[in-house]
Amino acid sequence: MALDVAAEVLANLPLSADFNRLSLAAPAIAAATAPGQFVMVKANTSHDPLLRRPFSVFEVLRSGDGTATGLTILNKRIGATTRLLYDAKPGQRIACLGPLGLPWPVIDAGTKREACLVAGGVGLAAFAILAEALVARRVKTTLFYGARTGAELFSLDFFRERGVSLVLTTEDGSAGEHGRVTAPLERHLAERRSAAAVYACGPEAMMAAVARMAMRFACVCHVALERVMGCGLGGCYSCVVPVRGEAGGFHHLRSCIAGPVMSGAQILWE
Amino acid sequence: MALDVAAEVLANLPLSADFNRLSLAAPAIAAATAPGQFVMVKANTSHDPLLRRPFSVFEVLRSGDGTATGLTILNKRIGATTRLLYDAKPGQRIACLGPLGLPWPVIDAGTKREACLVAGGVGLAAFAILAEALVARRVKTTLFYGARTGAELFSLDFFRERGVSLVLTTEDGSAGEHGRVTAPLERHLAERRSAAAVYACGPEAMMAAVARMAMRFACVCHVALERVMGCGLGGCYSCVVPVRGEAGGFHHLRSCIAGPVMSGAQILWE
Amino acid sequence: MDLSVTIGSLHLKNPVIAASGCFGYGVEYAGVVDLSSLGGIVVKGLFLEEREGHPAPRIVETPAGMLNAIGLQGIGVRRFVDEKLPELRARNATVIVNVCGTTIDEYVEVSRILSDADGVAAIELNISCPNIKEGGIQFGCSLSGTFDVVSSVRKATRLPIFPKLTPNVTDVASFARAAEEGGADAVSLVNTFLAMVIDIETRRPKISNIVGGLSGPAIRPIAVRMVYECRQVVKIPILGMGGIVDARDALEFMIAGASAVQVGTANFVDPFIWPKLLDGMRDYLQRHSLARISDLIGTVDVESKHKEWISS
Amino acid sequence: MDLSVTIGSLHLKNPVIAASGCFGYGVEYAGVVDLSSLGGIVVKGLFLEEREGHPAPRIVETPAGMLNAIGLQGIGVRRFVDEKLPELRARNATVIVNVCGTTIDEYVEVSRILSDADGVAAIELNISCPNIKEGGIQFGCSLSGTFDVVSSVRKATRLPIFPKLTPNVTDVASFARAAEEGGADAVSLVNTFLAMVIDIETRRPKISNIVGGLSGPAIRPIAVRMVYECRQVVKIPILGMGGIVDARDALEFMIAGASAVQVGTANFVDPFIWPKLLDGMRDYLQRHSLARISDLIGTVDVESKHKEWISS
Ligand SMILES: Cc1cc2nc3c(=O)[nH]c(=O)nc-3n(C[C@H](O)[C@H](O)[C@H](O)COP(=O)(O)OP(=O)(O)OC[C@H]3O[C@@H](n4cnc5c(N)ncnc54)[C@H](O)[C@@H]3O)c2cc1C
Ligand SMILES: Cc1cc2nc3c(=O)[nH]c(=O)nc-3n(C[C@H](O)[C@H](O)[C@H](O)COP(=O)(O)OP(=O)(O)OC[C@H]3O[C@@H](n4cnc5c(N)ncnc54)[C@H](O)[C@@H]3O)c2cc1C
Ligand SMILES: Cc1cc2nc3c(=O)[nH]c(=O)nc-3n(C[C@H](O)[C@H](O)[C@H](O)COP(=O)(O)O)c2cc1C
Ligand SMILES: Cc1cc2nc3c(=O)[nH]c(=O)nc-3n(C[C@H](O)[C@H](O)[C@H](O)COP(=O)(O)O)c2cc1C
Ligand code: FES
Ligand code: FES
Repeated sequence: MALDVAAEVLANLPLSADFNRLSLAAPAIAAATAPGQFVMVKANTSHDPLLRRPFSVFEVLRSGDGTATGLTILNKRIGATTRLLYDAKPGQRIACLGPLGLPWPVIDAGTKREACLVAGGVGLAAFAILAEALVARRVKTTLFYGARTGAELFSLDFFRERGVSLVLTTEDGSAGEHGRVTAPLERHLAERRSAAAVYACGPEAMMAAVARMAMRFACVCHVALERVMGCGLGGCYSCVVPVRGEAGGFHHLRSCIAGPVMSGAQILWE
Repeated sequence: MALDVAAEVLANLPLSADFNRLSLAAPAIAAATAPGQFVMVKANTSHDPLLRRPFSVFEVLRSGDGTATGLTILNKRIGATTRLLYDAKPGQRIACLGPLGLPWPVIDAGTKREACLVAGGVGLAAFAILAEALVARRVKTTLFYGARTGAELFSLDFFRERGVSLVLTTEDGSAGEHGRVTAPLERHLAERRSAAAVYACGPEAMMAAVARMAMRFACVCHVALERVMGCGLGGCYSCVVPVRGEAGGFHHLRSCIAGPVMSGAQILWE
Repeated sequence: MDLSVTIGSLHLKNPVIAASGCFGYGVEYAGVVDLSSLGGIVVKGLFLEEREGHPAPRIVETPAGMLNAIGLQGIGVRRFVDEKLPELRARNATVIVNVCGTTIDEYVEVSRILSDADGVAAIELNISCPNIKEGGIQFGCSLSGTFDVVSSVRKATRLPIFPKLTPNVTDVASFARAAEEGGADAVSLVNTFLAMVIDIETRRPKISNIVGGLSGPAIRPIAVRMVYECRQVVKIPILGMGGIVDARDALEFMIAGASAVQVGTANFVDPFIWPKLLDGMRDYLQRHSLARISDLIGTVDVESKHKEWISS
Repeated sequence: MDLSVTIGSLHLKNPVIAASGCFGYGVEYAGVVDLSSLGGIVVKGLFLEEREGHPAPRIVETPAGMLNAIGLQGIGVRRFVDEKLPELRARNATVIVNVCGTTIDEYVEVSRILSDADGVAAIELNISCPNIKEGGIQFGCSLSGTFDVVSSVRKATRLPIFPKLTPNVTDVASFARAAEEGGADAVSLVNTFLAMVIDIETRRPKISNIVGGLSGPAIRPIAVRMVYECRQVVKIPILGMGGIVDARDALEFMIAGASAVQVGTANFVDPFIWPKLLDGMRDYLQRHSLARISDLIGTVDVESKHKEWISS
């Protein structure tokens, strides 16, 4: 069940000129969050901007004894609300509704099974909690993470410390492999085939490419969609995604309640 | 000429649950401000609230050598923008356009001439700079100042230190004379008659009563009006006040440019 | 304190209703609000058949408002009756169904199916959706079309019918009158304002349907005026809406002439808004020593001279 | 970079014009902006005679907008010609006069007086003010009224005439066409939306005239849609307005089909907006490697398939 909390900003860590990591005191939401779920956030009290905005729960913050104390958001500044989140000051309150949406299905560590997480840019935000869950189940986990430039590869230590293998790419070649994250992923999947369960979050074109590639190699593939969302609760029908109908044709599913995590094979990519 | 400054909040002093004194770094505006002038302020960058709001320049802040460094606003919280001003944090920027409007005419210290400043509530804001100007000209000055309650009588020391005599009233009798400020004023004017130049700012009904009283005692009377103002520059015609026409009838004058200080006798009070 | 209101033969426990298209089929919100605590729920617009609606993007935010062109995606009236109505009934929701059609026959047929179903309290006739080409708004923009749809459905059902009017007309009150003459029990107003947002970088409209409907606080003052105008002209009750975000806004519509209000966009911003609206209304009644909210309806005072001046 | 645009026979150095009623008679703003730097200035609406307008309160703020009912307070056309025009001429302002009337004869007479004066670049015919009972909007809400006012004034003056249309109609494009047929050189749109705000504590309207006109960012998406609709129907240029607050908004109107834009409410918020608008336009042209702003007019692309998805 979704909760609405006027969450206090605990900390705001700038990561670059466009990215920051915001810590919010929303313990009840954090405690209930499963990997891949999101919150709907409103950073102002006036009517401009009006609607909430969706954000993945990046990390769950915990006290020494493991109790959830809050959550973080990995925020990329692109418009009105993301600017307010970038500029947020500790002590300020931010309305936070969640946890929302269907979580990632977390695979078990079967024989030779492994998880490939594929993150493009701020899509990384969908993976920290998933990685923890996979590692807790002792699933061999690799993060394929692409960004525009080396300075925009964040939280690498978080994943390294948890034993996740990292494969990095940048579009400008300033760190990791030069090019797109799909290149090393393809080499990897070609080798492991159906042993790999693929999880992708990032730009639409990347997710479409990953979903197609996964199909080609007969891998299970889930994607976490990022559509414009008006409500996050299934009320507005803004966030729809076309999926294959049973008898051909298509249906529009609401990605806020039938997602954001969906099967890559189910979606009618452009 | 009016200037627009993104003024930094230097300090925000809460005076009560509803009143505060906000110091803004707007040296150029402050330096140009004459007694009774105002600024148009916008405390947010979104479109809600949309318009600026008018505020008297309360004090001019000066450095040791007398250079203007900023100005203060005496703010009473009643709605959207006044709430933002009440909650403003040092370092924040507030758009401040001014100085605007016609100033108080400052009388000279002629034989037996004296100034009676009549403030109701937040109307006090129009008088600090006027008092300084009068005192600089050695005009005998009395401030008649009424509020709802003693805790809402502010900045008394400011006036005392400059040699202004204070006559205080409160509606609940918790300080000064019990009742309205017009009562001691009437006794005073009855005695001094035309020797007194009356300056009034406060609730409309108070200003109307003072203006009529001044007429009765043949005193010069100026009032500083507080009408809803959309622009402060004569562009919108929202701030009009009905004044006597020459051949009877009335005209609507824009109180932002033909005021806010106007002759009490000129106005067609309700 | 009595918050109940009467809309024709329909008695509502309070005047706060979820607006169509902004509350799914109601069941989506069962987890965040007790559906029986609302005066009513208007479910998403339904045609006879399923519809997939327009491609995304379907919404874009605007200053203090939003534009939508969902295109009336819906499961069709029969699936609604089979799949959603039982749960709504079980939850004791007062269900009003927003009925769509591309022809008068379709309006009639959908209404008939709903009349036969168990648990529908009233029908809201959507003759005002700006986002579909066929039907709907064609009727809503013509006085005779409005009359024809209403009077045809009138003959087919005993359920209260509330035509929902479009604000995209010169004289909305004449449409309220046409609806009244057609036999409507009340009118709902307003639906959204036809509007457009262009992305200047791509020079393309920001939503796939090119134009969409504007809702939210931005439109509230226009909607209040329309409720006020209709109140002067028709006798049937008005369900007022457009940009209501708090109890004060709801009361403003009632004072302007609405017997009940609907809340759409604000539910997206705050799905927990419903008890807050009711608390705010109770608080107002108390402060003003009023026993019944219905005593407020249409009481706007346009006669008293204005106390012109504000006070310090 | 060429910001100039052509409205019929009128050549403007740039497409940014101060909207009527939001810039006084222009002279009020001579201290904050170089009047000759604007594409044009539409002065406050003028009748033949002086008018005192409505009592205060005349405005009230609304979400991302404002309501006004000034009631066309003005000094009358003759005093304008005598007292204001010389200064505007001296300052090299491109002066467009917003002409009001309660009868067609009055429109004609005011226009004739302006034609004889020195320094008037064009006439904007205000047939759309929602705040006065007599005249004006009566013409603006009737196709034949619109045609009659325009064609009558057409016969009386050689000045370019721009009827200003009301958005409070079902089909604004038909009014643009009536204006075009009457001989208009361009149409201005939109004027304000009829609206109302009620103080729930006193239950009285917040402005003395009961209803007023809504302007500001709130209305922008509706206004853009109307400009787009009219662009499909008429050949004469459109002066677009409604809620423009920055260069992006101005460009949106031009892409929708406006040849020039007017800015009203935003000037109240920021009287120093004018150079910012022009700088923003230049910046856009540069980023998009466009030589002339006029190449943007009406270039909205409603054909390309939408790239549905947003990217991270
Ligand atoms: C399930 C989900 C999880 C997300 N997680 C993250 C995250 O962890 N970190 C992060 O930085 N971003 C995330 N996003 C994207 C984020 O929601 C948008 O960047 C944000 O809504 C933009 O808001 P804005 O006010 O700054 O931009 P605006 O000024 O509103 O618009 C700028 C652009 O953002 C797009 N946009 C506007 N509203 C939405 C919306 N409601 N949903 C998606 N896109 C929108 C618009 O199409 C426009 O092109 C997520 C989106 C979804 C759907
Ligand atoms: C020349 C002048 C000087 C003023 N000086 C001061 C001062 O020094 N300190 C101070 O606290 N107040 C002063 N005021 C009053 C102050 O402008 C209003 O309190 C303020 O505009 C309210 O804004 P808000 O957003 O908080 O209220 P809103 O939420 O906008 O409205 C609350 C109430 O305030 C009234 N109001 C709204 N806009 C205005 C407006 N533009 N002008 C006047 N009233 C309005 C409305 O009628 C409404 O009843 C002055 C007003 C004028 C005209
Ligand atoms: C996303 C969305 C979908 C809507 N769908 C419908 C609908 O199916 N049927 C209908 O009559 N109105 C529909 N409306 C209009 C609303 O019911 C309401 O009339 C309008 O939004 C104004 O109210 P508001 O400002 O409170 O949202 C929709 C509005 C929105 C925002
Ligand atoms: C206070 C005010 C006064 C106005 N007076 C006039 C007028 O005299 N004549 C006219 O044609 N339009 C008048 N308008 C309408 C504006 O010119 C413009 O059409 C409208 O405000 C929409 O533009 P905006 O949103 O940029 O303000 C007035 C608008 C406002 C806000
Ligand atoms: S975001 Fe509203 S239905 Fe999905
Ligand atoms: S405030 Fe705009 S004219 Fe006075």
